[in-house]
Amino acid sequence: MSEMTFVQACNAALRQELDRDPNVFLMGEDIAHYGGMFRVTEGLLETYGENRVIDTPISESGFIGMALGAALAGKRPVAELMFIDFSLVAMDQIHNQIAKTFGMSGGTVHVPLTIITQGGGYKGAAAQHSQMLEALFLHVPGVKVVAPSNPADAKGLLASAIRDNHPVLFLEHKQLLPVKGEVPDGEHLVPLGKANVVRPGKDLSLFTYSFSVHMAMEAADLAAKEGIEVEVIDLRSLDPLDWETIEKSVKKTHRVLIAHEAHARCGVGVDLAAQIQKRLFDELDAPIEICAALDFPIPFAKVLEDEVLPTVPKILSAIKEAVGGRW
Amino acid sequence: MSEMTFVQACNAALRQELDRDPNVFLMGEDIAHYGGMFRVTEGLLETYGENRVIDTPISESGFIGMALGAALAGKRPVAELMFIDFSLVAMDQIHNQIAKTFGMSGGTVHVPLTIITQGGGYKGAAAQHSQMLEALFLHVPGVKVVAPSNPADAKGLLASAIRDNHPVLFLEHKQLLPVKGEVPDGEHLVPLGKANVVRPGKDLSLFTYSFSVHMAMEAADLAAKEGIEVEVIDLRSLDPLDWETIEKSVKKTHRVLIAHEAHARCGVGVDLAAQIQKRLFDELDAPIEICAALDFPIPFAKVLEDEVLPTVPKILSAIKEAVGGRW
Amino acid sequence: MSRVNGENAPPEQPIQGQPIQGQPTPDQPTAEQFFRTMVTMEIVEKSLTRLSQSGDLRGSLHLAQGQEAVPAGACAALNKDDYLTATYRGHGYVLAKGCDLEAVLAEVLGRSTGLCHGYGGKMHLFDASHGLLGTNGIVAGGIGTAAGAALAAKIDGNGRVALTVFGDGAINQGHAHECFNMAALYKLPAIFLCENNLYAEMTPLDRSHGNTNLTERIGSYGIATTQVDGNDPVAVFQTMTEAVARARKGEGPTFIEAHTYRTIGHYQADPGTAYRTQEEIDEWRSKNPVARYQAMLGDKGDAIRAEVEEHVESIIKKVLSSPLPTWDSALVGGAK
Amino acid sequence: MSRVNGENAPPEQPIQGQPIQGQPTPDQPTAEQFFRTMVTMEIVEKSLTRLSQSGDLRGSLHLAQGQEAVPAGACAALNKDDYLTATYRGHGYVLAKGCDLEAVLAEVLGRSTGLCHGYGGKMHLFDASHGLLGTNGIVAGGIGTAAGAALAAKIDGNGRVALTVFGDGAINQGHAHECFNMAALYKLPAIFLCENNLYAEMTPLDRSHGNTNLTERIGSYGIATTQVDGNDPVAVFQTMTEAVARARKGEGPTFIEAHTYRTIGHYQADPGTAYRTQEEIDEWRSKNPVARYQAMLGDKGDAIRAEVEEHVESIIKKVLSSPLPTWDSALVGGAK
Ligand SMILES: Cc1ncc(C[n+]2csc(CCOP(=O)(O)OP(=O)(O)O)c2C)c(N)n1
Ligand SMILES: Cc1ncc(C[n+]2csc(CCOP(=O)(O)OP(=O)(O)O)c2C)c(N)n1
Ligand SMILES: [Mg+2]
Ligand SMILES: [Mg+2]
Repeated sequence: MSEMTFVQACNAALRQELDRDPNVFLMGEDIAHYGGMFRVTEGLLETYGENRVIDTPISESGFIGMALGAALAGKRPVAELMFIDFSLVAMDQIHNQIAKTFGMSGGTVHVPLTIITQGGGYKGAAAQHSQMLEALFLHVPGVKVVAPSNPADAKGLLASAIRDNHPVLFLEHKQLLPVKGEVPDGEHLVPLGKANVVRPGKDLSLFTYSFSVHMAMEAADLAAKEGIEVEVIDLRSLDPLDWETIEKSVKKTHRVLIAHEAHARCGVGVDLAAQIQKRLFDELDAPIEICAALDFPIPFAKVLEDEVLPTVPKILSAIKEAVGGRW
Repeated sequence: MSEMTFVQACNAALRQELDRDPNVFLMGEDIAHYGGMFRVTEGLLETYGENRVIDTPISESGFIGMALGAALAGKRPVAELMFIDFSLVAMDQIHNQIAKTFGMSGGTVHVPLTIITQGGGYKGAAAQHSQMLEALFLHVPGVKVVAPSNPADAKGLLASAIRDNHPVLFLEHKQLLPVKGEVPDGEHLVPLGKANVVRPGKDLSLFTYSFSVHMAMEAADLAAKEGIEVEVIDLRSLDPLDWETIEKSVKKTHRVLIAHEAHARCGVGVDLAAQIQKRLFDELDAPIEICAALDFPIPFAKVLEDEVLPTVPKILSAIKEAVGGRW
Repeated sequence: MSRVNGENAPPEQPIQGQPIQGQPTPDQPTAEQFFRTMVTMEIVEKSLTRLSQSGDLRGSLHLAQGQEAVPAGACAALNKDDYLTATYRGHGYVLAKGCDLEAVLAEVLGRSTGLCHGYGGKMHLFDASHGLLGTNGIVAGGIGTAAGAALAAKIDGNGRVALTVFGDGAINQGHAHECFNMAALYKLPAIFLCENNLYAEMTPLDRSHGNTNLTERIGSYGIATTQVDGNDPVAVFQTMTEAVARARKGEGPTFIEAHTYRTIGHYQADPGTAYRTQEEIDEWRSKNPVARYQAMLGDKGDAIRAEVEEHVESIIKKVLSSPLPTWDSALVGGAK
Repeated sequence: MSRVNGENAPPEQPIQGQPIQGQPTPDQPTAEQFFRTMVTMEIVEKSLTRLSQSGDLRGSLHLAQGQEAVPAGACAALNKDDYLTATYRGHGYVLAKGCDLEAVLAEVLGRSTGLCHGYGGKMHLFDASHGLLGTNGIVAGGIGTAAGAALAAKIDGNGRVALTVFGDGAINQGHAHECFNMAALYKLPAIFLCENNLYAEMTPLDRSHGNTNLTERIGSYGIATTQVDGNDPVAVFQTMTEAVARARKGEGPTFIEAHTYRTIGHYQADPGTAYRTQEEIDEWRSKNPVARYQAMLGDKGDAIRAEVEEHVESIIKKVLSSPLPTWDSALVGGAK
């Protein structure tokens, strides 16, 4: 175990996989000579050279498309999108090409490709640099999605993403990048599709992921002071989902809250809620609550951003709403 | 009233609005000289001239972006995307620019812009020409979405969309284009945000929209033969939603099925289901069912396409599932 | 030897990269080769039209009649393990690249024996064993894929090249430009082959391009460019051969503008006459490369056509009696 | 008269379109005008840097120090009702276009009195009353908006023009190319102003462009092109004036490449030295247009700077004590 930041953990995963498989290579804006806008690729050019760590022009549609071609030609490209907001200029390549190739080819062609990106708010980055767009990637099938909340999971999930034979979106959060944690030394893998019970509790299952895990934990601590024992589950992987863990928790608590930072409509919260009520209808003692961003572009000023995005107090209210009344 | 096809009804709405407001103009691929790939704009160039009916290059990101600029400069552009699948090459302009301008400007700038497009499957158009992507437009806030199921609604909703001061996505379905129906002559408007109870029933509320309305009606007829009275509600408008009509129906039937053609995860079905269980938890006698496309790219061959997309038999099964058991 | 896989060309044997003595008037064997490739495309397309009319074939059908010389000439300059991406109109490329005719037709007709087991369909043909990384339903959508395959080839230093073909209209998709620039920047072994058939759907060049000189536009990226008579397979082959050599030597990408014309409509439901004059169509019909080669070859040409017709017909019969696809739920979620 | 709205320039009065006798060595009033505009930008940016460091200003801050001559010269050639879109680095344009300094600073500092009531922030400034159709966080993201405003102007025949400014890096976004082509095709009254400051973030031109001659690349669209010393406001003004005249006469778009340099980093956290030599930075510092004009103007220059400093300082004080925004739930769902 070593203590390192989320960024350093990602860097360690990239080194681990670059060392392991000569077909792994990286591409993205300012990732090589500069070492990455968020330092995720720091020092990698020096170790692995220009053929494996490639600076690209500001051409997301182009280089994401090229990552697909390289994957089909036998490589394992890892492409960095500096902000997930910029995935929108590459959406045809992601949704129509990368996500569909395996299915369209009738399973004859695999696309081992990883997109690393970061999203999220609370930094005054405003409407075009604060989004969490994972739901878009879930709606159009064909790209797996992981969104770790801590350095150890970041290392383990990024490595698993790179080894997967299908496209994976690896979603960092800008608030998590400097967060430190203990990370296993040497080879470390966290399988895709495994959630993590980060706080056991009996009164409510709170499903969350990415930076929201930290807010959820804070809110759970506050709730505990009022006698509410919240079970906080870090989903880590949004596609595939860990239904075993989800069901086990709901069967224990009979109440559900989903907290995430993305917008509410057609988001991960409603997705999970609808599936849970279908699978576990009789287990539910109260409506499933969702604490998500308001459906409004994320504003710049802090007071306004806090109106739109989830906050600890909002999650706490949602906890109380979810455990109050009915059973 | 006159009988006309869905396409002719759209054409009538465009004429109505082009006549009414000199700021309305159209742009898109092959819409002027050729009259539109699906004939929606047939004859409009001849009547309104090259300044108001504009052929564009195959540059969706460019011309959708230009529609935004024209809207900000006082026009009311109507831009046609030949297939909704192609919205993905213009997604930055739609999600990051068009959808956000009103919100980012603090409500100081309006974007009166309509995107006309068509989607949907069942025609062997395969993975890149069969999608229903309305959920993507719902998840990123700022664009209203309507998806009519018949010619009269098409005329009325398209006209309302053009008159709205916010961006609206007007979603046709390729199976509906040739469908005929009675359409009011003269000015005809259907307000955004009003659902339509197209078949009253007491046993189950079946919410649906676009072409799926027709499959739902067929399934409801079959269910009626087995004594199940399904209330079919054509949502027509997905953003805004008509909560009054939705709640009224659920309070009557206590059982809910949502049927749509788009993929399930983070789709309109889960969105509605999650909101309904939250608002009307105590009214529900059984889990909310969703009949949607499997989360897999839409295959080409009919037998495979029918595995992935909803069909009348699948909707009928879902009806039975929704009314069977528990209360 | 046939340039299209069939009974005369066992699939095991790469049919690309054979030396062809290209010249304005090709020698007999060369002419026969190209004719065989081109007439196969023509016959396949005519059969597909018939199958579309009879309802045996689903969905839209984008044919390339009149343009056969481009794929015939272009793919002849490639090896089996070189990469290719093409468009909805790319059936000819797929065949000329050596993909199995039966597997291609089975995919187009939605059979389990198809290249993609009926999942992909006409617009989405994949065949990794022949370097075919996809035909595409999105205009310009496969250009990045080819550029990426070229990048992989460059990284691995394996001498492969990637060909991507697209139309004049695709030049107006931003994605194409991002790829042109990166190909030039990285000196990729990529060949950008633009079939300029004067129309994008129903819109002529001068109503969609500020500058209709496409070669000039793409040349501005610092890419080698060349124009060629797209109705002359030998000329296309020669041009491609130079581009391939340049790519293999590490000298970077080439943009080739092939001037050609589809003598039929944009797709099966378009007669192609509403937006083009009959004179124009007739003029280009007179330049039809398949007919020209058949005439050049005389009796031999007629014999080849008859032979290919019979061959294609027999394959189609076989395909129509082969099983429908089966749903494989293990594919969902990428479980495989 | 000030080219930047402030106490000397009542917001009611359009400050663009004033005849300026441009010449290599400008006359005294012209020099004073440009200096005032440029020094305002410099002082505003330095204040913002300070406010960023103190924590009063949230988020990333993309400054344009060294590049002041481009917006100063460019916007002087526009009328108030001409359109403008710019980038995250576009504060200078917004000011030079005549937007109210207090409202701009209030937006940047997230106050209810801001142009967008604190909703937009630094990167998203809108001011319809000055034709400002948005600064943008997406590279090349505002080019279509400007082209569309130009289309509207052309349809309405109102003689307005649209200016859009972007960097050298934006040339690699496909969206830009789609717009260049359509502007040429429709002969739009659009002006594409590229600030070539040699770097896109930390990546130099020759590591991201196959052909670093950007003017050549865009000229291939059939757009009038011109290059200009972006550190000379008079030269920029003259070039822009010609482009504006061309646009108003219906002769179509112009691409202007302004050569300039940001003497600071890409954003507040970047010292700008890791990827550029000190010599290069120093050389360009010596060409700083603000310093050059101040020296040219002697005492008068010092006086103007002092005056502007005081003015900006007073506005910032006022802004910092103005109310925080209030959440307006009626905006949700576009209810308004
Ligand atoms: C992004 C996108 N926009 C629009 C279309 C619809 N479409 C299909 S083919 C075509 C014309 C393409 O013209 P061109 O590139 O010249 O190729 P050609 O069909 O002439 O071979 C269009 C507009 C599409 N498939 N993809
Ligand atoms: C689509 C997109 N990709 C990447 C970024 C991140 N980014 C912000 S500024 C910038 C560099 C832009 O360079 P240039 O166009 O030369 O303008 P400059 O910043 O030099 O003024 C990049 C890559 C972005 N904002 N948008
Ligand atoms: Mg064409
Ligand atoms: Mg730059």
